[in-house]
Amino acid sequence: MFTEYDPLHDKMLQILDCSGNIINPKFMPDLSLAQIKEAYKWMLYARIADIKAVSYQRQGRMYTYPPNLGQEASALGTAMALEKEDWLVPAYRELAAWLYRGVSVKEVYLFWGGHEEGSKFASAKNIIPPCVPIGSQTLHAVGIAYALKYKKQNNIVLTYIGDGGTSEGDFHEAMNYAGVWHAPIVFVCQNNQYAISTPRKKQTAARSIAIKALGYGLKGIQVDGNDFLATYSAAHAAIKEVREGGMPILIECITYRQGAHTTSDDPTRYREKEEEEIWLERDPIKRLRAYLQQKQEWNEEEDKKLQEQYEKEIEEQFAQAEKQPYPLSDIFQYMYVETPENLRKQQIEYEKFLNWKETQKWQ
Amino acid sequence: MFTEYDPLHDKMLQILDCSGNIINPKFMPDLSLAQIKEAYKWMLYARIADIKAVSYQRQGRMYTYPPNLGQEASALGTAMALEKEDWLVPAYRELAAWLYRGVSVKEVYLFWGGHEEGSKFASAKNIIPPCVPIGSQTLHAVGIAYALKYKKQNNIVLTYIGDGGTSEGDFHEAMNYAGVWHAPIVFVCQNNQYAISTPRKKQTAARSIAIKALGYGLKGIQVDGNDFLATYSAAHAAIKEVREGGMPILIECITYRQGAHTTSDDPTRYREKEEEEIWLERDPIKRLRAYLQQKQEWNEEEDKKLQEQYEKEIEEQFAQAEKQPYPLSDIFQYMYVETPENLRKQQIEYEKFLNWKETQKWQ
Amino acid sequence: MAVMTMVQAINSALEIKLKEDSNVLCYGEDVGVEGGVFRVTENLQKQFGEDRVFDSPLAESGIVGTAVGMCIAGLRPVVEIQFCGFVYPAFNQILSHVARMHNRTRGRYRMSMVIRFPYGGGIKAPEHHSESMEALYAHTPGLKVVIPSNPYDAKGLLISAIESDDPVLYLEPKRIYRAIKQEVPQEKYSIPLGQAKIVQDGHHLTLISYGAMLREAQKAVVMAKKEGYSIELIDLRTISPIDKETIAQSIRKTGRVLSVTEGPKSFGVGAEIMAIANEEAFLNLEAPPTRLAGFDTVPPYPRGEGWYFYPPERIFYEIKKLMEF
Amino acid sequence: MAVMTMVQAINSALEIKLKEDSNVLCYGEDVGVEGGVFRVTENLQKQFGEDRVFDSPLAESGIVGTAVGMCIAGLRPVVEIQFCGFVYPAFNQILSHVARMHNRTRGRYRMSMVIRFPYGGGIKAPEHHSESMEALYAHTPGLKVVIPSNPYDAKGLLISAIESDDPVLYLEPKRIYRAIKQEVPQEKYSIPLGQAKIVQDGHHLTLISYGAMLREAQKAVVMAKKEGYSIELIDLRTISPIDKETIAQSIRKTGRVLSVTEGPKSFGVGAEIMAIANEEAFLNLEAPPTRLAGFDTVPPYPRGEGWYFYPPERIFYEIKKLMEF
Ligand SMILES: Cc1ncc(C[n+]2csc(CCOP(=O)(O)OP(=O)(O)O)c2C)c(N)n1
Ligand SMILES: Cc1ncc(C[n+]2csc(CCOP(=O)(O)OP(=O)(O)O)c2C)c(N)n1
Ligand SMILES: [Mg+2]
Ligand SMILES: [Mg+2]
Repeated sequence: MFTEYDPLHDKMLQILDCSGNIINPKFMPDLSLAQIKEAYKWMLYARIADIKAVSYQRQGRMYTYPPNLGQEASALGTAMALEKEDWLVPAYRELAAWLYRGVSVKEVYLFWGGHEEGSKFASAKNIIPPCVPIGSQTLHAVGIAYALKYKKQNNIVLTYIGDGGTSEGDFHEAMNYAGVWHAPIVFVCQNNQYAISTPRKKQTAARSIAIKALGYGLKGIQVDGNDFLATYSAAHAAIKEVREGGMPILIECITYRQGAHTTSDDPTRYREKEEEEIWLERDPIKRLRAYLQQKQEWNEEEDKKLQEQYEKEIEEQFAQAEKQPYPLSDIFQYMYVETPENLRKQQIEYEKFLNWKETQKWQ
Repeated sequence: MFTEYDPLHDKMLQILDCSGNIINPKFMPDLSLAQIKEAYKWMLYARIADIKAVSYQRQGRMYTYPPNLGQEASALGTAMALEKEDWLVPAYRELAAWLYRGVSVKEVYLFWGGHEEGSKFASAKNIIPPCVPIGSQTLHAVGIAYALKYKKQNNIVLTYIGDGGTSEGDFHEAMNYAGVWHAPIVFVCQNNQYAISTPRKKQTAARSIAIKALGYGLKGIQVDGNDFLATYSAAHAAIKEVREGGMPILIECITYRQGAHTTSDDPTRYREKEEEEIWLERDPIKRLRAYLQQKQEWNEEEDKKLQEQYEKEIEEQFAQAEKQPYPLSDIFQYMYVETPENLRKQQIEYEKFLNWKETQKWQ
Repeated sequence: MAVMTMVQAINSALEIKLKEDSNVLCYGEDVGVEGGVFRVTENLQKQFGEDRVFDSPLAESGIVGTAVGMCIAGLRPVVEIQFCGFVYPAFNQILSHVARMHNRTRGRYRMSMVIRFPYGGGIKAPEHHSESMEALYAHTPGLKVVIPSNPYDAKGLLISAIESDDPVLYLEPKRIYRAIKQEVPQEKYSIPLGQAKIVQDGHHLTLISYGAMLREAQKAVVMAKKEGYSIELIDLRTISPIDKETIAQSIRKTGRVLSVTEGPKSFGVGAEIMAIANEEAFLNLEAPPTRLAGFDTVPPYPRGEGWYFYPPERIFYEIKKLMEF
Repeated sequence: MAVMTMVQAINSALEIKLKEDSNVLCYGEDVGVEGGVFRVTENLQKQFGEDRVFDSPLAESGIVGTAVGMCIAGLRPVVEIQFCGFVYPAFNQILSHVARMHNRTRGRYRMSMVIRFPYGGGIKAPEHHSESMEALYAHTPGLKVVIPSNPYDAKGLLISAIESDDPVLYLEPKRIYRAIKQEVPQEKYSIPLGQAKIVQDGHHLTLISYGAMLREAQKAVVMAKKEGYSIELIDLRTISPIDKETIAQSIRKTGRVLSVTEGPKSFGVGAEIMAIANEEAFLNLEAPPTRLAGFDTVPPYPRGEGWYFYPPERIFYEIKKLMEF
């Protein structure tokens, strides 16, 4: 696969077309229909959680939120190819991947709902929190990969970055360290065409993101990020190769953020309606549903029922997230493993003030 | 040239062999014998200044100094291809280039002799000082290139970096900005095989430095950095192409630091004598001298005479550098264009102390 | 005159300087078509073209490092870093070059740039979007650090910053980007850097603040007045070089000083103000110079903000303690 | 016991921890075969192998960023940054992740790393090799900042730093890397972080210093003694969290405090010490708390060093002024 799709050939791996037909059976992944259906369900679950997040934000019940709409296959396909003990190192727009790895919707809502409890990701294993400073997470991923190799664990790390993120120095250093250390790691770039308002063309003059792998002695591949079968297939091959001792691999998923950058963003300022419509055609969920329907594995009614069930589940998770308390002590107690005296005193002083404030009459 | 020596072909441009024969006339630069002799003289001049710097340091009359020995062709050949109004942005090991561009040996000695007056580079035009934080100068170079383009000046920028420097995030950002901005710039990497003790192999898993250009939509080329004709030829072609509106180009000069990293370094700790000897064979000055001697353009006697002349000149420059005063006010007056009151007071306070100290009897 | 928010006032300063001086350029992430995520550069690209107002790739060291080069070549870049928490990738360029190039070259090259960024909390933004780390820059020799507290000053200070031949870090208190509207002249005017402003005279206590906290301090002044305390309120405006003279004179008069800042307490701006009080007005002190600052913690995620950004009552409480000392 | 320089003492601490705990790794530029440019990691690669002690590519953000990942995976990296002036490319990783990961994950991931680097001037090194910017790190919540002043402390503090589950920036005063030799036990011992040390009792004035300046302070103490002044000398050892209690107690006793530090004066460590004096011992003060620090300039190139790094006489001069206040 990595020879045929060498970035120098400027080819993109695609397996499923926009109507749900298999057009490239050679690279069809070894997944049962049941597994594909499972994948479809995860994507649907993530999408509903995503749409609900936006609507909660609109209601003023959550804070700034970055929609994932349209990127479900790119996130899920890559993450599904991992084994349980492998590690996942997120950027921040891979909701489907996190959920698949065991993060709860409650935690996701806590995170974007402004609570650190939501970046603990306590319910999932071998994952680290979303990373706000763009690109910096890729180095953490390489460090984890080094540790796995050092401890002779046969596991790998998968890390995500956006197209914009590839411009940061940290991405370069991470790719380079990964190469020199021959670290067991797969980089996934979700190239969703924009970094906020900045189009991919203004981000780099390279003909692709995938070709950047060559500068570090790594392999690269471009895949259709809206095609679950392609993202899974490429990730599966990459992970296998890396696990068996191959050099790190960079997967560029060509995808599109159908929504705004975040709930504070207005994409009409910087992109055309026509472009958005083209990408709606390529919607990953629609495509996989079409495939399943063709295979008689799925129908509208099941879909509707499942959606309703998911909505209910997610609403419950939101209710829990909304209830999460945030005591004053939360601010202090995790700054250090051993809280220094100075910090403890600052809390006490503040509590003293709060008590005093209680006793006052303010008009 | 850039097609034939596309980094994907893993070929290195070489014109002059180690015995002074032209082995690749196709890319022989359009230089008269007089010009080549001129180049030889500059290299010789730089070498003598370099050797003297080391010896002054050994005498305790200069501070830490990074020898250039063996890298003269790589520095000079690239710089000679510039036009007067073009800009040169140094790393710190391109002595021959600086001198050629008009920096005086006195300034060089002031710089490494621990005096800021030596990083003013006052006697040269369109050059900036050596840059100690590795890699960071490449961004300055791109900024200057943008400015030249913005002002519609038909000039270009040439900047240097070491093999080690290519690992820094700033190098990546500079290459990427250069590509996106389509800036008139040529990057020269002096790959001298080591970053202090760290060999090129541990610096990056890429098969060459030149291939890194591909990650940014740039062109790259590998040249024999100990072959003046090759470095000049490649730089000349690159500068011409860039000046005419081509994308930026990365030139990797394969060379070798014959001396220590700096006068504080001991290379026997990390490299083999045999390796050093191989590279002595490839010495750039020896090679160019052999070429000129074959052409009957140079002889031992002339060489000796010139060396003596240069030695004298350089000694005089050193004497001047050694005499340069460093008043207390030097520390304060350049921190800001307009020195703030606070800083002025700190100087006055210190002077007060010095006066007091004068009046005391210390045993 | 026109009524402007701080965003509009900053935009107006940029527009004036872009119009007046072709060496002025504005760039940074999303400053072009988008007009910046806070719309501070709105319409500027349309007006001045893509070569003068443009998006950079997503790389902050790149933004500042290229600006160093532009200054060397004689331009006056005004670059934007999208948020306070994203300056750090550019820290090496700022500290090693922006702050030092002029000294290193003995005056040959001037770092006539402005690095603008929204700072501070209180808008329920995600992690890394709410910090006030101005002390880091203030401690770095070679930089000037400016923080306006209202639209009028924002415009006048930014014009001075752009015209300064020294590099200026211009921190914009995003919490009051749109919270205050003020009469601001449409034409050009400037406010000198390095000069604090006495917002209100008083004789019992000197209250020193800047940026978004100034408004909170103002509220506390009102509370204090009701108790009969006459507070002298100083808006620092330039954090570095700090206006020792104005601070010292006021403390010599009042004998009491309280600073009100947002960033972490230890090794912060408040300590510097206490140091000045000791150095310049020790014999006049009637109570310990005091600092009110953020906790020595990271600003919490939005749900914890209510704890972190102290209310004017907290300032009043400290004033009272000092007055009763 | 053996007689050791600070370089040897640090090397000994590293060796002990590498031997004792297979989770400890050392890496950074040239720390492997070369043993570091100051030979601090000499022989460690030979002893512990290339997967535990190794060269990194030349990229500081990479060094620290990968260490973050290693901590997450349960290792305890001790990384070296080659010089104080080259930490800044890693500033984003340090401030945004090293200092915050534990808080962000509510304790799930511990940043049990040490970032070591030689700092300070006085060895006639080139630009960017001589700075003392510890205040930057001290102002960053979530970090611990440690600076030893002698071989014995260097070893004991480094062992504690490596064993600390919190991230520690361990700054090595390169000026005294080899200038002091001391009896140092070959076996393991540790000195708790966060505790200043009273080097010498006294009752007239509290003199506070650390790192290489401590030696200069000691000389000044001797000068002062000749004039009849009894100076209490405190070695801070941990800059952050700063040992308020020891400082405060001493000032309450002496009524006078002078800090002696190397980095830029404004917004520096000296100001914090003055702040503590005001907060904790105001009523005991008999003279203004005072700071002696570097100028608010870049450390000059070697030929200017003589002006920048003030001599013990300067300390004595300030002591005298305070005693005569
Ligand atoms: C270091 C840093 N700089 C700037 C930002 C502000 N910012 C947040 S998201 C974003 C764009 C990211 O684009 P991309 O990497 O393509 O990811 P996408 O949002 O498209 O998923 C920017 C500039 C940041 N978070 N971190
Ligand atoms: C940012 C930074 N990190 C580390 C150093 C210390 N240092 C000085 S030179 C050097 C090696 C540079 O190697 P290379 O780029 O190959 O250039 P060369 O010395 O071989 O010319 C290092 C690590 C530095 N100057 N700047
Ligand atoms: Mg994107
Ligand atoms: Mg090298």
